[in-house]
Amino acid sequence: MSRGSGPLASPQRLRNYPSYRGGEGMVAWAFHRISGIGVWLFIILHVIDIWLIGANPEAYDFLGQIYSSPPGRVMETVLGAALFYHALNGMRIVVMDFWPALTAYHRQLWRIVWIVFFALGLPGAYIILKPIWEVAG
Amino acid sequence: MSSALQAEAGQIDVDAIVIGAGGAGLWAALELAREGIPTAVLTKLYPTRSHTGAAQGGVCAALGNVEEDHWEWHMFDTIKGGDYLTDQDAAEVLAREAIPAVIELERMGLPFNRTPDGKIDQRRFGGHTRNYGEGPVRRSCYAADRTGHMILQTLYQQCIKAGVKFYDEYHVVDLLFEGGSADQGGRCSGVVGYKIADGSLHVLRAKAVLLATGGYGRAWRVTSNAHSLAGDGMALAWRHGVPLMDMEFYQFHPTGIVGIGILLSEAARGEGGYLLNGEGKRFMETYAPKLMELAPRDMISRAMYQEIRAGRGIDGKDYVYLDVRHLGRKVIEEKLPDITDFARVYQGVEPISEPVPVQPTAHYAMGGVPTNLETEVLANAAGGVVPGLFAAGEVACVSVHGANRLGTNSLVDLLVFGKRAGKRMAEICKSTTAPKHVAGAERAIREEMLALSTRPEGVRPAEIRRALADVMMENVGVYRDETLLTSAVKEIQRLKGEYQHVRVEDTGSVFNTDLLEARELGYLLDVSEATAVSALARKESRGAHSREDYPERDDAKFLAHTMVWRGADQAPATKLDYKPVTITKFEPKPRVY
Amino acid sequence: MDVELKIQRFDPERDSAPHWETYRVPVEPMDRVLDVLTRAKELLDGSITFRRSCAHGVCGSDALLINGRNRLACKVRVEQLGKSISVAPLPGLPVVKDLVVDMDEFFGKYRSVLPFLVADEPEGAGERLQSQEQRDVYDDTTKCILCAACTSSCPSFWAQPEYVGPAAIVNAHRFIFDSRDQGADERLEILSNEDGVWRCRTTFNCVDACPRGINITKAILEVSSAIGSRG
Amino acid sequence: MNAPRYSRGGRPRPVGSAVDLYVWYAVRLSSLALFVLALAHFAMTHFVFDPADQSAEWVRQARWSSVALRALDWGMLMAVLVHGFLGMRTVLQDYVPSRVRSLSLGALYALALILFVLGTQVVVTLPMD
Ligand SMILES: Cc1cc2nc3c(=O)[nH]c(=O)nc-3n(C[C@H](O)[C@H](O)[C@H](O)COP(=O)(O)OP(=O)(O)OC[C@H]3O[C@@H](n4cnc5c(N)ncnc54)[C@H](O)[C@@H]3O)c2cc1C
Ligand code: HEM
Ligand code: SF4
Ligand code: F3S
Ligand code: FES
Repeated sequence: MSRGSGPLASPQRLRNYPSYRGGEGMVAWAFHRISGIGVWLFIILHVIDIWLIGANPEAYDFLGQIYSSPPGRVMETVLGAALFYHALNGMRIVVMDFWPALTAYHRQLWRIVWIVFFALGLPGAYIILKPIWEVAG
Repeated sequence: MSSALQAEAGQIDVDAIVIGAGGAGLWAALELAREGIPTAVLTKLYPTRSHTGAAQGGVCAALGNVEEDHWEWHMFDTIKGGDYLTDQDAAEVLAREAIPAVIELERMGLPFNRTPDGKIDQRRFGGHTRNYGEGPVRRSCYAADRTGHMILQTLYQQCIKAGVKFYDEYHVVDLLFEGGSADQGGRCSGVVGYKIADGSLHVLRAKAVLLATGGYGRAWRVTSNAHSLAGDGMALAWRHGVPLMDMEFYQFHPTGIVGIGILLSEAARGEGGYLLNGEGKRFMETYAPKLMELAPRDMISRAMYQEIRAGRGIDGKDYVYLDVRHLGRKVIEEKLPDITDFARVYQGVEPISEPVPVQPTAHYAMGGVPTNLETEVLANAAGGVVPGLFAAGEVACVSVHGANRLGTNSLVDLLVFGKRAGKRMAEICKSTTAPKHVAGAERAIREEMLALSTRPEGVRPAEIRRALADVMMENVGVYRDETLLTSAVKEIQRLKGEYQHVRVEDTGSVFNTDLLEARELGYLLDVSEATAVSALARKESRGAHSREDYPERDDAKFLAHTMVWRGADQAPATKLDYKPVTITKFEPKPRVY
Repeated sequence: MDVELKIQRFDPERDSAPHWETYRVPVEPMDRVLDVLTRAKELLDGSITFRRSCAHGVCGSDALLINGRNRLACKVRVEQLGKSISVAPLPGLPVVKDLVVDMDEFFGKYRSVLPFLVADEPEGAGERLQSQEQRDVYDDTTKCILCAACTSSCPSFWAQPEYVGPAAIVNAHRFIFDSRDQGADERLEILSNEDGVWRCRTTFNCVDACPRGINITKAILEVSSAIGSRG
Repeated sequence: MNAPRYSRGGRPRPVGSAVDLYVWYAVRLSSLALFVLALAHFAMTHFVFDPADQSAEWVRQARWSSVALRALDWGMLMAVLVHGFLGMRTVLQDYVPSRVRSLSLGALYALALILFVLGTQVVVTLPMD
């Protein structure tokens, strides 16, 4: 309304977002988004590799070897971590979506996400990575 | 260089102009919209920033929702609270029309707290009594301690619904007159608005102009008032020959946060909070045995000063305690959430477990632009009106508050007289012709503003403002006397002289707050002068005006409203007159609680 | 004591882009950031520009980006921030000058959600009844002072300025859940939209920023489920 | 549609649409399914078995040895397509400028369709012993 003429013709929006010091909620969301996109990228790959079982089994087996190689295992661990965080935090979101009163405890819920993440995730990572040093050893 | 200031002023024609979008201005605008009158609302702040939003405690109306109550009781309390300087016909309007006004607010959607049977809940408030003074009555309708916020929001919402045209962040810098200034019988014909966003001037013409610009607490150092409250409307009218009335009556609220003046609402005492002195005693026992902490504000503020002077402040210092601990966490957090927050944030005090240090803070102007019951501005003590000019809210003096306003009555004032203003303006708009266009109507004010921003060197406005705040605080505070006031008048005159050399650092056009603050300082100097001069002339003690050299009320000489006119050019104000008080039902009596 | 006050300055009549300036300002322990800004303006540079009015957190004028977070300058004390204070205008809103942003767009969004009681039955006589429980349902969202701290802290708004934003939703909530109101359907329809409630990603920046302590995300999700149960 | 009864502050009246409501529910409901299916799947492939042992032959013989097992994996595929792609729709809505919005969404749905075809094809056509 008041814009339009004179010096205010082209107001600038400051895009200093990266320096915003968001709280737990913002970090939780950023991780959720990044992990979601990451897992989504993997799913594209994964559907294609499954398709190879029928179309080109040799290629599939070759890919399987890459997955189970040491770098592949590290990648799978990262994937698992992303999926696991995304899943746990996703449940946090869904729980709040359906019981909005729980938003008052979003920080506590987020802490629970991390407790479960490490409690189950660390042994999981150990199982996936173990063959690396067993093979090496 | 202020190029935008020099550009040709925009011209806008409407029927009615409302200056200010606080409670008074908004209700008037709403009423005008309902009548279909083309109206412009100019406000230097976004409407929701107006100071009405800061009001906490409540709005009184004798609804009788929780216990027996009658508007006559409310009327009596208002008159007695005002130390019999209240015009009784006005008090009657206030008390009667408060009831439909509050009901209408509820119907507009205001979220009042409720009684168990779903009606508007009411609580006690200072000076409001049952059966002509027998004891406190529950009359204040409230929404937690955010009543003013809710009123402001609700009225603004209704204005949006009604499609009211707002000019947000337009600072009105001048009033326009036709046929001479107000004291020469002229008619108010419009305003000059300064668009803050780009520094351009705009001439608005109208048949009716309402001043609803609020108070001027910023004249004092310790105040509950917003930075924006600089007496704009009063000063602008004064400069055009309108008198100011009862300016010596300025209310100090007893419970401000020590040092910074932020208000802790009377609601704290309405809910049962105590005031304690350094000896841990409820000292109000000695001053108002019946109402105790719910006595009127002027009495409590004086009592606090007495205690402090007698060395009974906390640790001998200049404050006392407000204690709400015994009310319990639930009451404190549910009924007083905001002021609890203020104590925590601004004092680092936890009211649930600690008493809160408080001291009186400059709060409310009983005086202002004189009006009749229809909100038409008065030109003289005989009751002649200034055609086209109206005033409502804190800027106006009807006078419903007399020498001391009761808690909550200001919000009632806004509602009742804001509404009346809208109605009356609509009538006037329908029956008069539009003012003529005059080329260059804004020339005088443009010169004035250019002078401010182009002076190569001069005094910083902040220095003058600080000196003014100090002299008002020390000399024109709760207690006054001849010596203090004489030197105050002199000092203000000196500061007005210095103001002639004030210089603004920011020379730009866009959002120049430096320039506007300098102008506001000019307004403050004017209204401070009116205050000090009126106070010096009133040789008695009445309500908020306490002269130590004249400690008694003097009805023989001073049962009258002071009117003061501005001196020509830079000359000091010397012209005063007295307007008789209207007495209908209640003969003046000594005021004891 | 002195603090180092960094202010993001921008004068549209002179500068092509914002820049930072640093001032050393004397402070008292109980000072608020607003006091420090005021002092800098009074003592050091009269052209420093910001909005303010009430000075105690009830008018919503002075929401700013202070040390990386949106808050009211009059509600944060210097001692909570330490010796170095940085102040910038609210992120994502068009800057007019220095710390002043253009609020027209923000208020336009507010107005777009019908923020007023819709109950157009003929003028009734007395007050409407409402139980305290019915009132409690929307109590939280009546507290909003339209300061814009929430909307301008929201990553969804940063990404997409068309987002109606948490403040507007809060004000819609205030009426949707008022037992006296009859305009809920229309408001829900206005908000059931890509740029309405569905753009909230439960980021909670709004809640952290809100000086009135409103649980904004709860309000948004309550509106979402109201849309859901309306079908 | 009714003419607006009140002023809307200059903001064009948004067209209320049910699409975003359904998307919102679809993302949430599919996420509940995925919470079980995807996590179980990951656990199976990494903790019960080891990636090294899961050749194409093994999948055909053990993993997809019954229609029920295949249906379960196909269901998971559906859930992941719904969830992942609607999730990416959200991401695009946030970050893609409105000029190329519909273009990018078109590409996204095309990709989803391709994955649907590929995934369905292998589940249905891989010979069963
Ligand atoms: C902290 C506090 C608590 C209070 N609590 C209570 C209470 O509980 N109960 C009670 O009854 N009263 C209370 N009061 C008093 C009451 O709130 C005020 O007296 C009242 O709100 C004044 O309203 P108003 O409409 O006259 O002006 P305001 O609400 O002050 O509005 C003034 C308007 O004028 C505009 N304006 C000013 N100058 C210009 C200009 N030059 N150009 C354009 N626009 C201009 C402003 O932008 C603003 O919109 C309280 C006051 C304070 C300070
Ligand atoms: C395992 C269980 C999973 C759960 C509980 C879950 C939960 C959720 C939820 C609730 C959202 C909505 C977030 C929002 O709108 O604020 C979401 C978004 C998303 N999910 Fe999942 N998800 C899961 C698995 C997956 C998988 C396997 C993928 C990959 C295909 C995926 C990709 C995404 C993407 C891309 C988004 C959008 C990200 C965003 O909006 O920030 N998710 N998830
Ligand atoms: S919801 Fe809170 S942060 Fe947002 S505008 Fe209202 S008061 Fe400000
Ligand atoms: S920050 Fe934004 S994403 Fe939602 S929770 Fe608040 S509106
Ligand atoms: S100045 Fe009013 S909120 Fe800060």
